Amino acid sequence: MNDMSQDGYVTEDGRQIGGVMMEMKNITLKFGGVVAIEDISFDIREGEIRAIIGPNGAGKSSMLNVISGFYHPQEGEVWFHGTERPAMKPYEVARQGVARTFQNIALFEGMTVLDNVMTGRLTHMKSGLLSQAIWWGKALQEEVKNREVVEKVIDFLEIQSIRKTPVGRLPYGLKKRVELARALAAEPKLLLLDEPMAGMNVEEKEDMSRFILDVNDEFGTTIALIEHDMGVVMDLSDRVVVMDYGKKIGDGTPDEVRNNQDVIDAYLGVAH
Amino acid sequence: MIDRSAAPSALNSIPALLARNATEFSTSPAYREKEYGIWQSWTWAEAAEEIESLALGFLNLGVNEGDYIAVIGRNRPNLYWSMVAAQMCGAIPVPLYQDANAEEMAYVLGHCGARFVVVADQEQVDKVIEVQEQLHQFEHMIYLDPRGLRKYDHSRLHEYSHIQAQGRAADDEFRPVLEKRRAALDLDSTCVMLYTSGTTGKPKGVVLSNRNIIVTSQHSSEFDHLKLGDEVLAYLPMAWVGDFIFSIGQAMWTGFCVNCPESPDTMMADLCEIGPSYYFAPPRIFETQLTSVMIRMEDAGKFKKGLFDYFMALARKVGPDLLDGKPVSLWDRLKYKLGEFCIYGPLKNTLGFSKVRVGYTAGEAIGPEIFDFYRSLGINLKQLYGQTEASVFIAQQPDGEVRSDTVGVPSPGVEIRLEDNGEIYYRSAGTFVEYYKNPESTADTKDAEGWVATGDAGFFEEGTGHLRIIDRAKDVGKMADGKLFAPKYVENKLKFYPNILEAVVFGSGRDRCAAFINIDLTAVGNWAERNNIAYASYQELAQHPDVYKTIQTHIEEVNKSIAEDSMLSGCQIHRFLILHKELDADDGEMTRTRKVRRKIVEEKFHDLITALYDGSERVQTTTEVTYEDGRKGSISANLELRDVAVVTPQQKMAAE
Amino acid sequence: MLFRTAGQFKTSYLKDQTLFPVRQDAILLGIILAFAWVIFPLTASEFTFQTLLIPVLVYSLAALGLNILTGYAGQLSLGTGAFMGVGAYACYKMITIFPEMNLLVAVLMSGLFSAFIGVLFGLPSLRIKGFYLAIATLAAQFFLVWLFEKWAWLYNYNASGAIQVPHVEMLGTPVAGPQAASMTQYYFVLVVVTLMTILAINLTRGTQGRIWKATRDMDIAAELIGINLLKSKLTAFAVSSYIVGVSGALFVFLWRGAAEPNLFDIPISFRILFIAIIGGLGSIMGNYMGAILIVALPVVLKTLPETFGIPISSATVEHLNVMVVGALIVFFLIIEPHGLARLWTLIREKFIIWPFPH
Amino acid sequence: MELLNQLFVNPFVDMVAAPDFLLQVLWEGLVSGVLYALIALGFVLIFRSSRIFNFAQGIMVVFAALTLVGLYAMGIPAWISVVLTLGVMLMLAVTIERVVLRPLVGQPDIILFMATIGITLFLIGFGELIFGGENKQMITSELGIPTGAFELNPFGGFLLLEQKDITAVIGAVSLVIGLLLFLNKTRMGRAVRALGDDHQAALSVGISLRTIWVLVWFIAGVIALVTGVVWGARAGVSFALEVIAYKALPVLMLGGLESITGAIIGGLAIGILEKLFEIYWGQPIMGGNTETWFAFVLALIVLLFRPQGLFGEKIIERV
Repeated sequence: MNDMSQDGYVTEDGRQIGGVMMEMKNITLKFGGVVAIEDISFDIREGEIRAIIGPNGAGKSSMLNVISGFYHPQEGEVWFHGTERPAMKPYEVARQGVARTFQNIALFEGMTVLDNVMTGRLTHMKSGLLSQAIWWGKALQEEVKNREVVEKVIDFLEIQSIRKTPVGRLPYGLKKRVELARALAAEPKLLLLDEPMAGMNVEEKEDMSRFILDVNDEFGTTIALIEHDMGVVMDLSDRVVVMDYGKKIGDGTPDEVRNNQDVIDAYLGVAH
Repeated sequence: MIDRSAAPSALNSIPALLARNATEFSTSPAYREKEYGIWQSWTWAEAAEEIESLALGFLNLGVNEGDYIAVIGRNRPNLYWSMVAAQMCGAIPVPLYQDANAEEMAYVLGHCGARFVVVADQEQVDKVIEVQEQLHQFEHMIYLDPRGLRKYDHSRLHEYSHIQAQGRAADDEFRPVLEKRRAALDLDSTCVMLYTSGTTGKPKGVVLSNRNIIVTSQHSSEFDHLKLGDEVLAYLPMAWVGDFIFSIGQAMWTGFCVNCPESPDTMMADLCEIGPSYYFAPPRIFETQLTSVMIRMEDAGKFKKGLFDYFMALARKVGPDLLDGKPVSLWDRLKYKLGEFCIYGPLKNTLGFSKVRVGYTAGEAIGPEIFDFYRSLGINLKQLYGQTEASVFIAQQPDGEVRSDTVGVPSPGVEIRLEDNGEIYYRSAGTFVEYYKNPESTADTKDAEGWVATGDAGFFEEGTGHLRIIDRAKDVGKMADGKLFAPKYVENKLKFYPNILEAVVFGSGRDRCAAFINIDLTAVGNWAERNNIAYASYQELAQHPDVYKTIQTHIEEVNKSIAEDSMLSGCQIHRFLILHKELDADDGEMTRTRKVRRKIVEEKFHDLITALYDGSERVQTTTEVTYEDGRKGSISANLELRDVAVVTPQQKMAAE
Repeated sequence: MLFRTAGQFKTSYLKDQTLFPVRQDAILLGIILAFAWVIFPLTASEFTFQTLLIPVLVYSLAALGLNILTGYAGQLSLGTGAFMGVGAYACYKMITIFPEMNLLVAVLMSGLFSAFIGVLFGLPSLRIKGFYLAIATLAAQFFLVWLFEKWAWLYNYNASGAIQVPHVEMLGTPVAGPQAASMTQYYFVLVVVTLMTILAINLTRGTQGRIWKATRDMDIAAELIGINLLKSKLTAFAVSSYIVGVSGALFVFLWRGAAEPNLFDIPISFRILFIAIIGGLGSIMGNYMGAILIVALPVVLKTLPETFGIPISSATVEHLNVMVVGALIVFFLIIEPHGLARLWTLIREKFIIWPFPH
Repeated sequence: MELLNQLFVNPFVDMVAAPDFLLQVLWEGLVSGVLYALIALGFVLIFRSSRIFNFAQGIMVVFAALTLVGLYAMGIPAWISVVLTLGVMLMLAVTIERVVLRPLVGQPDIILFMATIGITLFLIGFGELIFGGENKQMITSELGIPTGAFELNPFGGFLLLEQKDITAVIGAVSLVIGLLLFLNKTRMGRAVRALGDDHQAALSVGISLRTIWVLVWFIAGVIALVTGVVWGARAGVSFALEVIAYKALPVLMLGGLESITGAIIGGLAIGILEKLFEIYWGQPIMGGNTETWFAFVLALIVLLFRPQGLFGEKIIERV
């Protein structure tokens, strides 16, 4: 995508995409002897929907985990908002405005939907232990202020009717939506979605796609998502990185990628 | 009493009432809406401010006197406000059914020539945009919920809050105009125009004046002692006259609070949270609620079930009498108190009826079992008889004189006259002005002295003076043997069975009656589950022999009860079939208010009707259906027809 | 059936997030408080104070502390007894060094010491998880108890090696030591316990509570949504040990009157753990239920045979008691692994939807 | 300075000064180490097969010993009592599986852990109720365990090896060998081991989970009996023995909850180290009795650097 000017580009549906927000430079990640990611570079731009696809075991999830600071690559640099990101703990990354969802749902089963989504606000909570203990002053204001934000998200994702249900009781599809809600509540600059459609039926997939697009449209949130289901990704995303066996084999607009021979070969290998 | 606190002369329009409330009840809640998880509330003062700034915004947008402003969406305070704001500007609000499809909408908007449309959200916006080419007067659309509308062309599209903001900004510029327009309103200026989805033909625009609405509201409020501090849940279509009277007329008159649910699927929960003191629901809703109560109780443990049955029996025995203040033995009173604690109270609580002081049902006859069920719980549920043209109220039941088979005495200020064919005529302050752009229909229904034909047949009971409705006047026919044929009467009796959702009875001019049945998927489906009967579709379940058996027994019971009344004994059903599809408004078989369109049904299913009378065992048929998204398709089925035992009426008459 | 929720609607988030959104709950609590504050004290005998009321309060407070660590933050600890000990010894030293010190202040401060020790032993929790951590807490248990024994300064070098609660007065009335009246002590304990409970409730229902629960339910996800796990766990250890420490001080000063090191040995740690678990992990109310059960049980077991006039040696009672407690634990775990508190919530739900079964 | 001396110089000086005594200490440590290892083994077996952290293991030791002694006291010949005791342990295993494990299967670990604590209490109460709480003599000679002692004179010094300790070691070692043979050679045994890795594999061997559980708990019972006998022979039989059960815990931390070798090596290591520490550091500097905590603190420190224990393999966290 070198032809692309530093100040972004315009998508088919006329959205203005900004400059580079996050850039991965020559990332290499190993587990012991196993190489999960090998010398991969790509960038994510302000306001775009960026997809990372590839067959199972291509290293997509590992890449996402690198972005969210859960894995630390042995080689390569992660640049965020124009500065190199030092190796930091996942929670520090989250506080920089990177929120994510998980491939196998990682909700807090012991809490209600509302509380789960509230945890998304933790990065915005500042009140001290004492103030909380007496349930007065700052803590209380925060509680209310953040509840307001959270309720907006709940309304946005249309989960009002399950607001006070313990997440344990929810069906799979709804859980996925609650997880998205938790991530949105953080008002992230960059939203990472790890296989948001995994294990969903057709309508659920359609709903989820709609929500992802709405999020990007309403809040202008930059989104990076992983999917191995090509179809969905191609409709959703502005640009796609294709991985296979830890290597990058393609990068470009959905169409460019679709016609990329390596990609086609890689996908012929896996059943769909 | 309110009307004494301010001279009625001053209160000659809804905006005038609003002004009164804003000063006199400034701090008491006027509107609540469940949004973002809590009940957002507005006092009368706040509501008045919101409405005025919207009105100013309207003026700023160029609303003229006599303009028509359509309002489309689910019950939301802002939409009620937009109606009042419209009135302030001297414009006429026209609420539409939100579930109306595009062409229905196109017709109404075109017919009233709305220059402005206020809608709830993207869905409605899309509908209007879809048809706006056909609308010549249409100019601006105002939406409430901006979600998904960012990318739309905003040359003719405005956000509600922005309009208000502009209004506030342009206050000093338009305030005088607003005052002038408001002052110009009087009892005879038009208050609202409501489209009746008549049982036949295109909808008609019923023009109602301030007089109609305000006087009616005053009378009805006094009749039921409605007062400040009452709570009502606004969940019925805003386009329906009832909702307008309850949520605007009476609310404005008495100053009670209007509560709007968060969304259709949380309606029941919201009902419980609010616990209204004044509640209206069509029989259908009471029916479904009762059904669900019974179904849920099915799974209860032995003890609980026993307790429930025992106390319900007791309630059926003494409950209504207690409500009507009739004498009840002390022992029974005590037992009832106990029941109140163990069953009735909790039950009312879970249904959200704990605080209902006045409850009404209307639109169709309600099953005695259903009606008595709620009455026996101690809920003051009453019936009223009315229609849009009358600003609702024609007849209603005073406290203490409540029965399931009458619709009560003429409402205050209403005169009723019966033609010799039994058709009911009325005349009152609520009588509508005219059908918009439709003088001939106006002439047909309303004569020079202002008598309006209801099209229903009925009679006054000796002694009580209560009005009893038999059926639509034109539907009350004669059988071949000259016996009276009142299909509605029979159908209602049938529909009182939880398993039967709809019934259509034929027999006019024939020698015997036959019926179509729609089974109730909830009730029957639940039954099927418990007897683990597998079924893929409504159609499959409907044709199940056991289902047929059950329905047959129901019909036979009905026949018995009909036979007791020698006048109608001819209406017993000899043969029936269970329809392969549910009658549906989208297919035009019903009105939006879910009344059966007999004519259309007869045409559509003529083959089935013939089959019912030519004695064939089964019949093969194909029917066209419309899906939610408007696509058309067709389903075909092979239906069984069944004979039913009938009772020969006792020959009492012969003796005389 | 007692719960009539219709018409109880919330018009602000504050109202929506109050402790008792349902009015009837508040009423119920009111009744309980009335019993705790008025009726029991007026009616209770010396025996009841000493064998039921005060122990229940002290134990439930300890369990509350443990519950914050284990039930809310998900860090299993077997060293509660030792931390009670720290609180007790700290309080003892303060009172003996500054005889003029206000006992209430001393008690509340003694918690700080155990909090500090708690954080110290909590440090490994970031790297050590689950049972390994549980065993690690045993290190605290054994080491501290050993310290109480060997470090004579702690018990002011007195021959017995035990600490003896001195006579302490507040506002002229003896609150600790031989002359203290049970009722005074009861109220003293009640005040502290009430205070601690309120603080605990507030901490667990708000931000911190969510942080802890998140750590408990899925620590990896918790860290990825921005929770500093170490901080979260250490706060849990600190708060928990603080409360436990305070309960330890009460335990010795307001109830036992004297304490040998082995009093804080592993049996009491387990006893507290039982209370927390039978009461219900992740619940405040549960601790009281659990405490009532565990404390009342032996008393019942002891008094029952007597009432039926069955001669039974105290030793046998002791053994029976241990046995029954053991059996009960298994029994309760089987019928409701989430404890009495959960049992109550289930019953309550049934009441709310009564007469419907679901 | 003085302190540093005491900590880092004197102890070693003493060791060198009296090598024979050092040997004696090591021997003592070894013996108790063997016992720790045995108990730890019981833990590991049960944990591997059912994910249960069996806190009752220690009590089972005492219970077994008590039963044996108790039965003998009733006049039943020693060896018959042993057989009967084994029977009791089997019954115990069956009961636990039926009454506790089955209803609780699938519950969170901590719940099962609590259950085993419940069992612990029950057994204590039960045992004391029947056999009384007072300390009893283990029927050593009756079981033909020699009571004498060998005297050796290494480095011209003097080393005393009690024969019952030797028997203990031999017994323990043979038991372990037997166990390993069972686990590796028999179908049952392989099932048990497979269970640790994954249930399906285990079930594919064609043995029901329940059978395996009963079996494993029975094995744990046997281990308990042996441990009970040898330890009882040294310290007498009473619930005071319980404490040695706790000693097995740090062993597990070191060795890892699932590693059999870990349990054995960890056991020996801790046995020896804590003895050394007690003799050369504990008693002179800290007033002794450091065995109560030394093992734990040691394990804690080790774990800080190897969270997976000495023998567990590194965990890669996934999301």
